[in-house]
Amino acid sequence: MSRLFKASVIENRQVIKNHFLLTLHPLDNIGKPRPGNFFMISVDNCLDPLLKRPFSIHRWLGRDFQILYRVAGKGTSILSNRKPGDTLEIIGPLGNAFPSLRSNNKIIMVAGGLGIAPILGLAETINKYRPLCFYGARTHEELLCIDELISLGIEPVISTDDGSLGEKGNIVDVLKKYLSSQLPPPPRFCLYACGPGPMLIALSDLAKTFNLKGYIALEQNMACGLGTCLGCVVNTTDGYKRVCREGPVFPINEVIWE
Amino acid sequence: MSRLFKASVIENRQVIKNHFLLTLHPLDNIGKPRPGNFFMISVDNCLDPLLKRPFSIHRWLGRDFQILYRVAGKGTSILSNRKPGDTLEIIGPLGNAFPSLRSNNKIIMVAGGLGIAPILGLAETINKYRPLCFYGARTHEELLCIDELISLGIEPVISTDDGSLGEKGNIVDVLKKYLSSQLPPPPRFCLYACGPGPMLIALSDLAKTFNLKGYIALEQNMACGLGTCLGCVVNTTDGYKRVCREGPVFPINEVIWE
Amino acid sequence: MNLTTNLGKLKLKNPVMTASGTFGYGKEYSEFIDLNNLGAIVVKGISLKPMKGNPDPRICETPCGMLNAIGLQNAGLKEFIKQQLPYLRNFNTKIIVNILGTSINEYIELAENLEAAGVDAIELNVSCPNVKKGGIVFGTDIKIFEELIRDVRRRTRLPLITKLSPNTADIKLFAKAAEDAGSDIISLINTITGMSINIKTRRSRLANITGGLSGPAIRPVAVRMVWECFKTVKVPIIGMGGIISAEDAIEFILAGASAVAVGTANFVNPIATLDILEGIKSFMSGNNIKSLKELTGTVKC
Amino acid sequence: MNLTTNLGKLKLKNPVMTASGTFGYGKEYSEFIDLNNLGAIVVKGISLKPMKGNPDPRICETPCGMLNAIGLQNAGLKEFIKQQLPYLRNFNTKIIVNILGTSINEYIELAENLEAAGVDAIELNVSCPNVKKGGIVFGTDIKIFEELIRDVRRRTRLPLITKLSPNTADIKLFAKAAEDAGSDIISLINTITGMSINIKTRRSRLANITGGLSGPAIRPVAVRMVWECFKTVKVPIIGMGGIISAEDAIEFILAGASAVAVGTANFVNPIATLDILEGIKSFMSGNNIKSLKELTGTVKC
Ligand SMILES: Cc1cc2nc3c(=O)[nH]c(=O)nc-3n(C[C@H](O)[C@H](O)[C@H](O)COP(=O)(O)OP(=O)(O)OC[C@H]3O[C@@H](n4cnc5c(N)ncnc54)[C@H](O)[C@@H]3O)c2cc1C
Ligand SMILES: Cc1cc2nc3c(=O)[nH]c(=O)nc-3n(C[C@H](O)[C@H](O)[C@H](O)COP(=O)(O)OP(=O)(O)OC[C@H]3O[C@@H](n4cnc5c(N)ncnc54)[C@H](O)[C@@H]3O)c2cc1C
Ligand SMILES: Cc1cc2nc3c(=O)[nH]c(=O)nc-3n(C[C@H](O)[C@H](O)[C@H](O)COP(=O)(O)O)c2cc1C
Ligand SMILES: Cc1cc2nc3c(=O)[nH]c(=O)nc-3n(C[C@H](O)[C@H](O)[C@H](O)COP(=O)(O)O)c2cc1C
Ligand code: FES
Ligand code: FES
Repeated sequence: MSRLFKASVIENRQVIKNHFLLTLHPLDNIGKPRPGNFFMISVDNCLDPLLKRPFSIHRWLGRDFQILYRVAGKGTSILSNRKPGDTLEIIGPLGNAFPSLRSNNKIIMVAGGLGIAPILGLAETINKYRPLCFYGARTHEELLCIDELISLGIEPVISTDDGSLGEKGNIVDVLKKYLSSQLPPPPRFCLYACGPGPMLIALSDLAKTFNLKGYIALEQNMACGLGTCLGCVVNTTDGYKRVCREGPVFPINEVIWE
Repeated sequence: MSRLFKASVIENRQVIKNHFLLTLHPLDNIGKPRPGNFFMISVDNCLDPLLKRPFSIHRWLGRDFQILYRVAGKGTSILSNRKPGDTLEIIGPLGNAFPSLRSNNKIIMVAGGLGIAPILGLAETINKYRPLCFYGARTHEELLCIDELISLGIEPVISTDDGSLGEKGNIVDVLKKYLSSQLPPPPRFCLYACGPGPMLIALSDLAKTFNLKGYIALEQNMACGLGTCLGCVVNTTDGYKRVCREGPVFPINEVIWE
Repeated sequence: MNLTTNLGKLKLKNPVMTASGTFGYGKEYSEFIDLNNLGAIVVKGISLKPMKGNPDPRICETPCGMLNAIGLQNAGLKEFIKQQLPYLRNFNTKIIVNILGTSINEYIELAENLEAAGVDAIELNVSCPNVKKGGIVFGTDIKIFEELIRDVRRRTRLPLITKLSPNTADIKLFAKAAEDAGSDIISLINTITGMSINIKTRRSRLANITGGLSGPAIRPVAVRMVWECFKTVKVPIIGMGGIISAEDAIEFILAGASAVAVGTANFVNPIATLDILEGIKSFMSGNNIKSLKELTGTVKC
Repeated sequence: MNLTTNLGKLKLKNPVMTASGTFGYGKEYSEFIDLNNLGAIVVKGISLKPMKGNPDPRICETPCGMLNAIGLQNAGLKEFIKQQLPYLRNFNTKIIVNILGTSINEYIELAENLEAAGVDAIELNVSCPNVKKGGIVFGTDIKIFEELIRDVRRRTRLPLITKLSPNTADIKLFAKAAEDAGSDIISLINTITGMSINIKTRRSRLANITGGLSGPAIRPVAVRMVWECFKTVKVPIIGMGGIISAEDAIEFILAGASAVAVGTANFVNPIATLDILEGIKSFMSGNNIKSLKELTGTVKC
């Protein structure tokens, strides 16, 4: 079992515009990834792009696993052209994971946009605890995995920026309304979140306001993914921490937003 | 009609180890290439490899055309992975061509190794003049296009370095023997040759010895293929000349070998 | 949208020009693009006498870049004025001539003759690393560098561009010296000296042993230098070094360039210049930018 | 085949080492490779006091390369000796410590303490371009540079490596100065200062604005500088800058390196060092080379 392995592409399916679901078959034995973990993937063998790219584990299928990704630039664009049978070099699983549930906690999962990628995998492991799920996207087409959530017994509360499905507006505001309706909110509520920076910042404020605990999965440019380059840090109350090593999941109140 | 065009890969077939026959379908109208002309081909869209790579026209199929190439390094290795349906950006046809036959000439085609690539295309246009063909390779497996030559009515004289087919030894020595047997060689003999450097040098000496005219297709590292970078020069009796512009075909007695 | 680009008294219809030595004298590219659409054509370096250049091989590819040691091959001033300039004059674009000499007097003679011949501007190549007798000494010794610019300045009214070498510890010093000596414009960067060895033959891949590195590989170095110079001098800057796309060009503009020159990209894609111009236009309209002046040097720091 | 590599009094079992800052303190890579097989491990730069480093983002990718502005984050000398060194001592490989200070005395104190702690050699980082208070002044002012080396030399018997910056007009001068001042070995190149701008946000991609360029993009520059230094000094050279494969490593050796360091490649491929070592071995056996000494600096010119 090695964290440096090759995997062959089983499927690389466009789910909506610019978004792809990649199913990989590791050619070696790999460790079972936990929700929040990520993989560093070589999208090509040439020197440009040079570095591997980080992607969260989306779903673990026993031996195969899935990545849900968006075409953001050069690397992901090349990745989207990979075909079944192609072989990719990968490092992982890497990083920490969403912490296991304490018995008395009620988890509120919050996903913004593609933040659903790790959140679905999380949902699969904790659905027995009947977590709540708040999930926002720009428009109803970009709401992915709704069926999967429902089949896990999780009925997500939904919002879209354009109001095309669920409430109109951003998901943190919807969550805020919910929490306000619960006043005083049970202190056993705990947020597990992933999404774009502005969402996470708003969520931090919310957590502060309602005095909630929570964990958020962060992103940062990465070179090694192993903790050696010190390139992927974020500022925390405890100094700079490496997203690839101490993260990507951080206690929400520890992250210092500039 | 433009010399900058895209073409889709029809077939990219390995003919022997490391050697591929690429059939391309231009997506725009292109000029009909003449034997000796070459194309600058982008093997990929990324920045590494950066420059297009030069390849001789092998066969012109009316609208589609073929390139016969060897995996020599990074670029050709990537090219060998291109699949039917892939689109390549190409410039060409470029460069000069083997000159048209003067009526009283008897052409001796000489090919060394992959030098057969342009020579076969040449054979297709001049076979009616019943040229002679001397063709050498390292071993019998690397003798390509023999059937094609024969079907053009040209029975090549063959040599291999290892003696596995035809005479053992290099093709220039074989040609020398032939010319010696013709002494004095008819001055209307004219060499049309392509092959590795050492072969062309030996052939130059031979041409001098027997006072033969001849034309050789040269290779040189290229950046633009258009005559602007001045990167592809070879030294001639008339100063530095651009292989991409004044060449790739040069009178054999004009080239100065260092 | 106003694409007009004023580099002091040199007025371009748009900010996209060609980099010297990568566009020949324009003719070869007229097959692919309408030269009228270029902001300016900067031609291959011209010397007083013809130069035959370096032996071959002269170029090789490196990761995301290439090395060249052309050795300033050119047909010389007279031939340029007789053969190339008349053709270039058919187009409604500025013609800038890159010049190089082995003495200050040669530069002056070149400038005077080119002014008489009616070119639009002169670019002093003081930074070519390939020819021992070429401009390199002017590019690395700051005193001679200043003297050269000052002397040429006195003898021509043409807009004077000084092209800076990146092979220096502090390019700001040269930018400042060029400005002080009367250069109207600075352009940067020229190539970075490099070397590549074929391990099979155990020889350099270039007959000249070393050559100049160009292409996307050097872009971060070039952008940094443009930004440093922008903070140092007031004269307008022509930015270049690894520009392949409109995004790259805009990077240089944000770093402080008023115009950009496209070099190695012309080899990769003969319509690169106009692709880049189109991309700049759509960036401007997409971001509601009326004039590139709004962008030059506005990287937030 | 003899892979032993003598860098003066520093004897390595083979010529492949890690480049400072790209291999942490070894631990993370022990999962992927047997550290016993490395010629040497050069650890991330150590300062007297802990340094917290630069704000994020600290890295970004560029064509065939990357920029970094880590800002020399490290836990400081004491922590290194207590926490990292004991682990590294479990392996049969040389431990070289890259050090940086804001004054000559700091460098001396670092060297003395590390000698007492039993490391195998010291690499003077005088060339990090990222921290204003860091070593940069030592790397660009040749007088202070010489003084630093001379003073550290007097206070330690450890093999002394001086790491040279490429951000200079003439690296030969620094190579010579390092040799004259008593450096046993020189290593080169450190990163080239660069910058990259995100045109959407109009900010530098690095919080520090500029950063150091590394990776294959800079290899031609590094090879050229190794070759220049090889012709200038007699002390052995550790070559680095963009080495990804054994072919690249051999290029540096032909240019004049006695050993090579692998940097950015470790990020791309965590087993890069040993892949390169294997590749060097098969090159040697394929070409009937008994010892790398036969190759160092033998590029035909
Ligand atoms: C721990 C972790 C998990 C991630 N999981 C996923 C996932 O499950 N699905 C997914 O689609 N994406 C995920 N990302 C983001 C993904 O890594 C980037 O989108 C990708 O690296 C962009 O590469 P590119 O070459 O296409 O873009 P580039 O051309 O490199 O850049 C395009 C844009 O993406 C930004 N970008 C580049 N690298 C990163 C990065 N590491 N993080 C954030 N933004 C970046 C750049 O700043 C730029 O704006 C994750 C990132 C991290 C750190
Ligand atoms: C006019 C012309 C016509 C050609 N026709 C053909 C053809 O029909 N079939 C074919 O297989 N090859 C042909 N070549 C050679 C072909 O261009 C090179 O093999 C190819 O560019 C190598 O690219 P690479 O990236 O695979 O190798 P690289 O990694 O760039 O180099 C690998 C090796 O090939 C050598 N090489 C690189 N470029 C050239 C070049 N332009 N010419 C010669 N050697 C080079 C390098 O020096 C090196 O030793 C032709 C070259 C020219 C100039
Ligand atoms: C083949 C070639 C020839 C060049 N010739 C010249 C020249 O004659 N004069 C000059 O000032 N710069 C010359 N340059 C440098 C370019 O003008 C430009 O400064 C450099 O290549 C960086 O830009 P790029 O990365 O876009 O190519 C040449 C560059 C190349 C690649
Ligand atoms: C992320 C990173 C951190 C680095 N940290 C240091 C350092 O602390 N000290 C040092 O001397 N060099 C440091 N370097 C420079 C490398 O040791 C090396 O000189 C340079 O990266 C060129 O080699 P490469 O292209 O193989 O990476 C660092 C490089 C990188 C990429
Ligand atoms: S990516 Fe290198 S330390 Fe995190
Ligand atoms: S390849 Fe540029 S001039 Fe021939």
